[in-house]
Amino acid sequence: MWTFVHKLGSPKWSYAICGRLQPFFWVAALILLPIGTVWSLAISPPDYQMGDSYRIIYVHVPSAILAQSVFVAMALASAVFLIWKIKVADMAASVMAPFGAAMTVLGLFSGSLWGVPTWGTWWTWDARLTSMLIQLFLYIGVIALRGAFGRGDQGAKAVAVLTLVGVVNIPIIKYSVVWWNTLHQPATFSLTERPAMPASMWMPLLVMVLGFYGLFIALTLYRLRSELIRRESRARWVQALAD
Amino acid sequence: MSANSGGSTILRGEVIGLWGGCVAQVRRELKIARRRGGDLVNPLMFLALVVMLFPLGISPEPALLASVAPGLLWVAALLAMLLSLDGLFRGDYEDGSLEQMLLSPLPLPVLCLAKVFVHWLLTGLPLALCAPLLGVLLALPGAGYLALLLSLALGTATLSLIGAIGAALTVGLPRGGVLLSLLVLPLYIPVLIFGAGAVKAAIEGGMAGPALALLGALLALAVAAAPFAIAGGLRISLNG
Amino acid sequence: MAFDSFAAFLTMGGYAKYVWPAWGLAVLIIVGFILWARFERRQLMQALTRRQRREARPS
Amino acid sequence: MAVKVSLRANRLACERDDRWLFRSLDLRVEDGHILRIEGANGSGKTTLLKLLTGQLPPTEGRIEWHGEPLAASREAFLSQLLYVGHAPGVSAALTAQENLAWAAAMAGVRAPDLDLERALEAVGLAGFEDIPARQLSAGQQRRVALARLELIPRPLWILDEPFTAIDREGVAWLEQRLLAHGDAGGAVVMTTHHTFHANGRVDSLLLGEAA
Repeated sequence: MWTFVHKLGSPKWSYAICGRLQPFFWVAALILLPIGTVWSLAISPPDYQMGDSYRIIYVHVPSAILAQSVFVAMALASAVFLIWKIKVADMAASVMAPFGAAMTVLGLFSGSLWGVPTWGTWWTWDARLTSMLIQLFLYIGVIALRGAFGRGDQGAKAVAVLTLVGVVNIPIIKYSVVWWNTLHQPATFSLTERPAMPASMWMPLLVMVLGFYGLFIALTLYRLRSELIRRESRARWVQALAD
Repeated sequence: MSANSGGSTILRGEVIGLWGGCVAQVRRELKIARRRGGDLVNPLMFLALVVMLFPLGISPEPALLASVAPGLLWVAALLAMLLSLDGLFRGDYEDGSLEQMLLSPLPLPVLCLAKVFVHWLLTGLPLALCAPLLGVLLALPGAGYLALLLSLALGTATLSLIGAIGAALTVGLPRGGVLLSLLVLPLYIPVLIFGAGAVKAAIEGGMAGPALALLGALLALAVAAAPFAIAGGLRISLNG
Repeated sequence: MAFDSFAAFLTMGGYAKYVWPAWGLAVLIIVGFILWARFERRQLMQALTRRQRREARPS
Repeated sequence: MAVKVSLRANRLACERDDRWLFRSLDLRVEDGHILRIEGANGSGKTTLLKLLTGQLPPTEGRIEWHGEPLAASREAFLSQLLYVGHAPGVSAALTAQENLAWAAAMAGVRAPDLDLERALEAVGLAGFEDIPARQLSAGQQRRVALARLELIPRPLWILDEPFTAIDREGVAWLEQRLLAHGDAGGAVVMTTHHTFHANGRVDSLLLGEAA
């Protein structure tokens, strides 16, 4: 077990493993995302209440889910890095952050667009949008802290601690925002907390969510390999790649 | 210099233990704060100035001010706390005292807790005591004063603890101040929500109890977990 | 099929100006990230080969 | 008499920011040893001290304190260690005596006022007890830090550049003090470019030959 963990931690091995896993996730993403797109935009029936505007949820929900999952994945990688001192875990966390931030922006943007026909306003302090906005600032904080330290072991550890502090706080923030929301505007009509969807609506949603996950993993593996090349550029196996 | 060539030291090495170490730490922080003076007054001045700006910027109408007063006082107090954080570890980092703390046989998280306690005592508690006075300027309804005092006293302690994590992580950075706000403010949101919520609930004739209890729960969690994160942050900032 | 014609598909039941920008940004982000990742890799490999050539030739 | 100091490093290697500072370094510090670590700037002297004080885990190899891994015997180790770093650890707002009292408390030992005064007297700061450190010169601040050597009983001293900023008289005193500590059965590890008069008494370790 021990040797396995460290073998996984070795850059050369990680590079090879990422290379081997990568195609599966690219294929999954590139099949699922087009199918999901066509299905959700053109095939699934319009909502009886919201008409075709509800088709935004096929972007909003996957990005919202990813926005949270990516942070949790970053926190897991940070914990692995701090506990076992495996540098590849830190590289993975660093590579995930921009994608997570982009997903949060997409979630905010699509939620805001959906708000116009539904609430008649671009922005509403609904619990989900508010906590997503806070989530965006958590991502920005993590990215900014890494930028301030530059590349190096010290910055990596600092970012890992911040990520873990952040992930502990996310449920508390969520709970407090929901508490605040019910205090100020009871029973808003939320984009996702809706009565059960028919299968014709949630099936494409599932496909989209899986497609986003596939894309996230594929991109992470791809960029992790780039990061490995960058940090190990003096190693012999990297030199051999360039030939 | 006299030559103590025997190679022996003056003390026999009577151990003072953890409590003695904490007392020494608290006394040191109090002395430093007293000599510097400004640290105690500046957050209060900031709070008073910010509170003064709002009637000028919004409207002096009492009804309007009263409705925004709880949130306003809380936001201003939170920013005052944030401003005071930047220097929390900076002096000790620069003069090498932090290094001595790290190499003490006493547990670092406890020493950090003692330091943060003094920060709260000299920043959070005075803010909580002065906020009711400023509440008068904002026409805060009478039912809100006690809740304001209690929520600030409880909440600022949590703010000190969370903020110290950010201060510990950024103490080695040349311009850590702005970054510190970016890291810490999102984490402050629950405290703000429950703190302002408690005052609002008290004013609207409801119970401030639940919100205060939640603030207490946050504080308990922060006291239990934050010292370890602060200690970890300091170790990273000093040793890489 | 939820729509009778391609034109109906484009108007999205009157919600075109909300649905399409949301999807547009999604596509932009996905394509953008893929292109960025590839660009980043190409830059890295170029820097690597350039350095190898530099160090291979003793100056 | 029981052995007081036994610090061993086996095949120590340290990598910082993807660069090897040193590899397979062996080191032994025991009672009576005075070890001087030399090396060019950036050769990893301070980092080696951080490894030896348990502040940083080594990338490879192990450090043992009385046969136990350093990480496992942290508290026992730190209660035998006196460390004076590059920065003196003297707060400008506190007086010389207050600084020393706090340092003793951080070391976990009780220090009555009379003993603090005696320690300050020993480093030539008699009469400066109540002067805030900000009014002391850099050399005097340094002496306040070095007064810890007089005050706090610890067998192992680890000192980062102890000879900086002190005058010739102070250097002579410190040299005597270090040798006396070694003769009394203590051990000293320090980074310095200073050459001792009694050079045969001091072991040297040169870092950064490989680089």
